[in-house]
Amino acid sequence: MSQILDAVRGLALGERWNHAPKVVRWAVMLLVIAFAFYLPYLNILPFAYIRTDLTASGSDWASVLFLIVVYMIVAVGLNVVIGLAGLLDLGYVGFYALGAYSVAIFGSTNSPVVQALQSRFGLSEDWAVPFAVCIPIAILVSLVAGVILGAPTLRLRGDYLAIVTLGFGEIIRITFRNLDGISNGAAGITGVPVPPGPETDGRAFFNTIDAERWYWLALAILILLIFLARRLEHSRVGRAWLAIREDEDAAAVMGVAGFKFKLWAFAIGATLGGLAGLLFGSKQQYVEPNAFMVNLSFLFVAMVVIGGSGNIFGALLGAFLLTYLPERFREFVDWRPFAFGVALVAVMILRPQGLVPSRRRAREFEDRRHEAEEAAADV
Amino acid sequence: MHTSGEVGETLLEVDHVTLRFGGVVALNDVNFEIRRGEILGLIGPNGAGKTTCFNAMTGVYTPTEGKIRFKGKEIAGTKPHKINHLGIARTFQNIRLFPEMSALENVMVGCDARHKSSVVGVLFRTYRVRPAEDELPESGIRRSLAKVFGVSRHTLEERAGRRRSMELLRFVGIADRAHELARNLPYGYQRRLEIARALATEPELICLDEPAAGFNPAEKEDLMGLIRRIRDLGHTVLVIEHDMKLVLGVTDRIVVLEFGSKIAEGTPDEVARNPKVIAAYLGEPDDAA
Amino acid sequence: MDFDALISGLDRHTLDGITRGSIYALVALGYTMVYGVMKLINFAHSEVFMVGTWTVLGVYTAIGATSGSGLAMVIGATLLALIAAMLASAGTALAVERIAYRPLRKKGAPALIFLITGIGCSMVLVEVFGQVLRVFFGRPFGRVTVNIPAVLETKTVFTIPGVDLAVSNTRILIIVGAIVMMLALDAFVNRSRLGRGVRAVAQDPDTASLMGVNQERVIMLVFVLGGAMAGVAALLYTVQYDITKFDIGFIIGLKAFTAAVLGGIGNLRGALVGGLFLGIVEVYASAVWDSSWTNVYAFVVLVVVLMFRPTGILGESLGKARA
Amino acid sequence: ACGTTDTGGGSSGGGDEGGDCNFKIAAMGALSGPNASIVVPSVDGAQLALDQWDGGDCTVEMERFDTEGDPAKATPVATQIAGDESFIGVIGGAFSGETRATKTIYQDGGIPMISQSATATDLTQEDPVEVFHRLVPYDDYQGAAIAKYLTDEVGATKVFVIDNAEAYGEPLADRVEETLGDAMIQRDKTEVGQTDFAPTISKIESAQPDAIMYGGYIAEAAPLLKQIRDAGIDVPFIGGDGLYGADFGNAVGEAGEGAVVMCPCAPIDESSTFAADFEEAYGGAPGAYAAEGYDAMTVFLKGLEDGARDRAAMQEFVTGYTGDGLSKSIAFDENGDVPQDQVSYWAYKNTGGTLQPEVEVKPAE
Amino acid sequence: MLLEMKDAVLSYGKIEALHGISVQVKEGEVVSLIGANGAGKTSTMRALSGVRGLSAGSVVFNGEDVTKLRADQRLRLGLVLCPEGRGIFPGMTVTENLNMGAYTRKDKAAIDEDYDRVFGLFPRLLERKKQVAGTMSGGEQQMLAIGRALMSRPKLLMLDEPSMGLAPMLIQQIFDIITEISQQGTTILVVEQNAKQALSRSDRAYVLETGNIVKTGTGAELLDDPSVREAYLGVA
Ligand SMILES: Nc1ncnc2c1ncn2[C@@H]1O[C@H](COP(=O)(O)OP(=O)(O)OP(=O)(O)O)[C@@H](O)[C@H]1O
Ligand SMILES: Nc1ncnc2c1ncn2[C@@H]1O[C@H](COP(=O)(O)OP(=O)(O)OP(=O)(O)O)[C@@H](O)[C@H]1O
Ligand SMILES: CC(C)C[C@H](N)C(=O)O
Ligand SMILES: [Mg+2]
Ligand SMILES: [Mg+2]
Repeated sequence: MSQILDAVRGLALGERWNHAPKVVRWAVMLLVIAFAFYLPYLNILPFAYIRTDLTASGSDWASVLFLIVVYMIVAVGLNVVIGLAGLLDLGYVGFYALGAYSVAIFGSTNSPVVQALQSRFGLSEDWAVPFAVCIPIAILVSLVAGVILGAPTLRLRGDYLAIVTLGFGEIIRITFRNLDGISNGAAGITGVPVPPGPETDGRAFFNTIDAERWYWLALAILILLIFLARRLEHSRVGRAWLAIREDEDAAAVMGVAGFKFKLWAFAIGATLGGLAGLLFGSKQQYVEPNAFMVNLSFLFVAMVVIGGSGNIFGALLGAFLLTYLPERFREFVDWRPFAFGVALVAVMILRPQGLVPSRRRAREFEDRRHEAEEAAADV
Repeated sequence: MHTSGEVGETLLEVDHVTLRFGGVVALNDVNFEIRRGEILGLIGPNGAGKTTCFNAMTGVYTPTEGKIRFKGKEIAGTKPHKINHLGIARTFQNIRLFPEMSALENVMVGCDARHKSSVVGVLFRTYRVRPAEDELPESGIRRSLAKVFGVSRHTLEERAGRRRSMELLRFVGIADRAHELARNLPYGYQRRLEIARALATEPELICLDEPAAGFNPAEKEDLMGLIRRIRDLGHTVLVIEHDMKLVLGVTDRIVVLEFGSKIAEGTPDEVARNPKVIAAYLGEPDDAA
Repeated sequence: MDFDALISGLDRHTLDGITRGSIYALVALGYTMVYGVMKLINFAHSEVFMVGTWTVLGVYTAIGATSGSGLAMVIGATLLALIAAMLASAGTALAVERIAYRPLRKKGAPALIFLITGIGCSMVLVEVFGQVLRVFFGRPFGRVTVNIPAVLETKTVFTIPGVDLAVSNTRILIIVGAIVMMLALDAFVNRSRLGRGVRAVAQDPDTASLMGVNQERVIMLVFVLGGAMAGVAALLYTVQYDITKFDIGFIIGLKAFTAAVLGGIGNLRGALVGGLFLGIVEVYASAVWDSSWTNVYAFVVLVVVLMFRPTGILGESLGKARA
Repeated sequence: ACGTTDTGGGSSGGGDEGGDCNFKIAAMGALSGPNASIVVPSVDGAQLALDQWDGGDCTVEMERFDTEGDPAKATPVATQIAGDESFIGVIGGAFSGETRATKTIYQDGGIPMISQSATATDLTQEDPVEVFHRLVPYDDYQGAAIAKYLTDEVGATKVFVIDNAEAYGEPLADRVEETLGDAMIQRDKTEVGQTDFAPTISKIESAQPDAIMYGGYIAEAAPLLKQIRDAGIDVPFIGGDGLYGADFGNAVGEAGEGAVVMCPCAPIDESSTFAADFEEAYGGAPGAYAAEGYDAMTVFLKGLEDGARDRAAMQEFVTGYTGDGLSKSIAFDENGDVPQDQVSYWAYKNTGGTLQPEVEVKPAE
Repeated sequence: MLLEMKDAVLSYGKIEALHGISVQVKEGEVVSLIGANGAGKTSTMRALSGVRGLSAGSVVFNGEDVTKLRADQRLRLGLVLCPEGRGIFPGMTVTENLNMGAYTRKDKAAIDEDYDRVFGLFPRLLERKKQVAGTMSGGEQQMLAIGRALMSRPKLLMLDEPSMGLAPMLIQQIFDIITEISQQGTTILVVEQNAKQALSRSDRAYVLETGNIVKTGTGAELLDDPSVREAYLGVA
């Protein structure tokens, strides 16, 4: 693994990329994006072997691609929180759940809240909050949750945040599970609305069968988000996060409003998490509390870290691998979690900087590694 | 410098400040002022309360009693970053840079303190400004676009910050290692980088906590020059230092603390001759090497 | 909501809470020690505990101890199980350190990476008992709850007069055992020379080595001690609940870590206070409402406490933040 | 050197009109993960039915799809199955949650499903889809049966009802509560993964019930029951089909002696060779819902025999099917449920670590 | 020869800080190391104490090759460093910090004697016995660090800028202490910016420039050396 990656690095792709003319960069980028949109139809051997539906008992390729992109959105959001601002958030699944549940609770005719509204205001049985309105609701709910969680806890020192956020994730899940009158409890909510679109042969445009349409939708959103996230990273805001990560007190004395920027990181992360949850719940057309267990938070963190925290493309790669591989190797059924654990340990030990670390992190790491190695040279 | 007042007027006033940590009285009814445009020295034996005084002035600690006024405005209890925005910057006795950022980035963080781009502004580049002629892009199309739609404030600030940061690095004399990580710089460079970073926030008052610690006499000589140039730029300077040659050589006035109390104040000459100061701090005169 | 039930059974609930909290506290020690020294949340610690419970089962099976064995057998089997569990847990902790953390330390990896290898190790250990061993040895391994013989049968030893509260032998063992172990550990860390070394490494590893402290040894010691405490917890746990399961560590680990933070992470006495406090709060709240909100009670209490005391009830101690 | 692969997705598959008979049947459920042991036997049962079938000119394969019981993982699987025309039927989902999440996908794909074990009431009673059928009664009935057992067989008048707050246990306990009416004295909730039930135990102690009912799974039932017995509470303990399986006896040990598990599954008919065949094929006694799995497969196979050659035909066949199965005589009502009178509820008593049929219970109504 | 470092090369990542330097200290000597910022003085001390490994070269202490030994192992041999920037344990009290200095020692009575000696040298520490070290002023911490190093009863005491951050009177005192412990039989290697003081009290000295030793001689020789005077004594 590491040899291959080193070999790839030997090609100095990053260097070449940076020195390539702008036209070339744009062209390559457009090609990559075009290829990403083409992926669901990828059917040329040997590349087709990456498809997940090729083996018996495999799962639908486009659906898997969709899930990958949803998790990529999660990774982009969590990367802002962990990678850039350096806040360890172990409860990210909470925002994801809030996004999914918001659209379910307000948009599904089966939701207790919608039903209560129907009877309260004498609305028809088919009435529910339109999907287009659910989007801002979901975004607002997760953003507000981010602020509510962040405001009291961001003043805590680093690792305390980890456990408090972890608790937040659990509280969200348990609350949705137990509050039957709002979230329909453990049974969950069916009939989550989908984005409107022209009907084709009796089916909604975004239906359960044509998963590639969902994938394209999510992919388009992802690309937009990456663009925005990169703007943040290379700005005053990104620098402030970095400074806070390094030495919060010194940053404050240099005029960086630590709390404000941390809260922003949290709110932005929460919003992206909610957005991803919204897409997930809508495609699934069903949400239930068990889909939002703590383990998912760990998985999210692993995505960001394995890819190389601080680097959007690392986070994307991490999200891809950790979602894709278990799906691709379904035939190993019960051995997958074991293999997953072994892989986490092995990859991190071989490449502690992550698979594609940000240039900054790679540099930091190189220095520290030399130091550590020299310090240990005598043992 | 956002506002500049009259040279010689009172800039900062430490008004009968007392600060206790449990039983330790770190500052005991300390009272002095800093005048605009001067270089004020703060000296005293170890543990006299000099750094604590800085901490109280920059919002790290809140005085137990007494007031601190900056440009006539009470600042005790204000958050550190707000105090920085008001115009006070500092360096640390134990260097505290952002070790994993390059020297240039460290200074840019300082510059950002005066920038206004908001998170939303950065994301959507909503705030447009009409750039000056020399800030327009070179190439044709972009130039005309910029003329019509303006340029986002973020872009302009980013460019200006970078330019100014490089200037500051040059000013303190470490521009040659601008792109190196702060943690890898030699001690002397780190000290100077801290000064550059503090200057970047455009402070009216800059406080230096033992800037010459670990410098040899030749380097101290350089530093004296730097401190004078900082003042000449229009900043007011407060400096804590144990090196008497430097203190006596560069300051206009000196305040002396001992056991948390002010024991003397005056011009370098006066202070150096003050028997109390000699007894408490300087020891026999020829020691100030 | 049933506050009457809480009030009327307060004595009983308190005893229940202390019992639950004692286990949390013992496991919390492992988190707190490792955190104190390495600033690292050892995610695999919950599985260190889990391995201990399986070891108890193994010992009982090997020597054929069952419920209803004679007194000599009960004492012998329990002691043997205790020692074996301490060794196994300590060994597991040490193995985790060697495999997942030491290589990273040598490479100077950032803290987050340790978190991920810890999670990875935890998954591997869970799967070893849930899958790997099952494939090779069949039952009792696998993803099912396993019965552990109640070698030490629960019997009421005395009844507290007045409140009429029956106290059983197992509870006495748990509470006394936990407190004794904690005190011993606390004395060791605060009084002994090696303990001082532990605290020195916690605060400044480089300088500690300049004082003659062998950093690697200290780190190993910390894992071994934390592991052994988890082993003790494992025995006490099986004595009380008579079961184990491949993923039994997860919830206890989560709570123990919460307890460690609640008490003040890095602080040994904090682990005791945090554990007992958490156990009691959970039981009280479950008595008033019900257990389906247990985690919510735990985390709400955590947040509330941290709002007023940002470094936990007793504050940090092993590796106090630089002033 | 570039070929293309045929990954299904539309036109392919063996469903040519009246022509060759090449089909696949999907079985979807938690084949890995902690709950696999209550799903795998039923899928094995289905496989056994297929193995024993003489298909004539038909070749049928069963493909197993692992969902880990997780709705999120089940959707890509369902989309895959629905999109691949060579699948003509689905056995599953095994759990209610994944079934809820996927049944609209199958509905859109027009592919009939027969679930061997998903018992949630809403699957057929609240928003039924045409393609869904199941061989088990829904929880309302099971709850009623448990309540009836408690009142009629145990003679309990003060029942303490506990559930695990999850999608399976909670509604079941709700229904028990409803049917018991005044015969229930107190209700409590626990949580999945919990092992210390002290608060619940003290509630039981002060309530002094004459029977305890638990809606949930084995993992929590075992420690709960042990702690109940440790506390010296000797009243009868009864659970639903979530406890049905050999693992219950193993996990609870001696404390489980005499505990009762209710299941909408009749003991395997002594006269059939199923138990022996199953044992021979899979090296163990038929576990949870093995007979139902067998029956589900049998229905599909009968459909092929009958000449159903595409999903629509198969759907039509299944909906109209009547016939005797291993577990019960099978027919589906308009919602896809087996008629109530066909279902038999049995109380199994845990004796010496195994579940022995005790008595059949007919719920009221 | 008590300590001998030969052709030592030390690097931080790609930066080579020492390009093969050799330093010798004889039993009973006071040797000082002077040089500009970033010359490699601290790096030399780190290499000698074992906090950092060498990429080439060797260190021999008291006849034993210690190149491959860790810092804690070297300390047990009597090679003790009082690090630059003090490195006190911020969460421990003054007493506990001093205790750490005696970490490897078992001679209880002698340890108590050394307490008294340290408190005698720095009465401020006695006053603040119970204060948590992290809250002390910079100079107080420096006193503590030196006191703690003395608690190890070193054969060779290495001091990295002991006068940094100290008030003039204390600087004087520190140098007096150095002279005193040297007379009591401890060998001393000291890095100092305060070159005049250091040189006048040293038997021998080395001048470091960008990772190389450019000059060596007795303290008095170097004090008179015009280039040294200009560069390090600030006397033109
Ligand atoms: N947080 C604190 N808690 C307790 N005592 C403190 C704290 N901070 C400072 N002190 C004490 O207050 C006194 C003044 O400390 P301060 O750091 O201001 O001294 P200083 O004048 O800067 O000395 P130096 O020249 O040695 O740096 C010292 O005795 C110190 O121990
Ligand atoms: N941790 C480190 N990582 C990378 N480079 C370092 C590190 N420490 C020191 N250096 C580099 O090694 C060189 C020598 O540094 P060293 O600290 O030994 O100098 P010094 O003589 O002690 O200086 P000073 O008088 O400032 O203490 C410098 O160029 C410095 O940048
Ligand atoms: C296998 C069974 C326990 C499944 C359960 N009846 C459910 O509906 O989820
Ligand atoms: Mg100071
Ligand atoms: Mg140095």
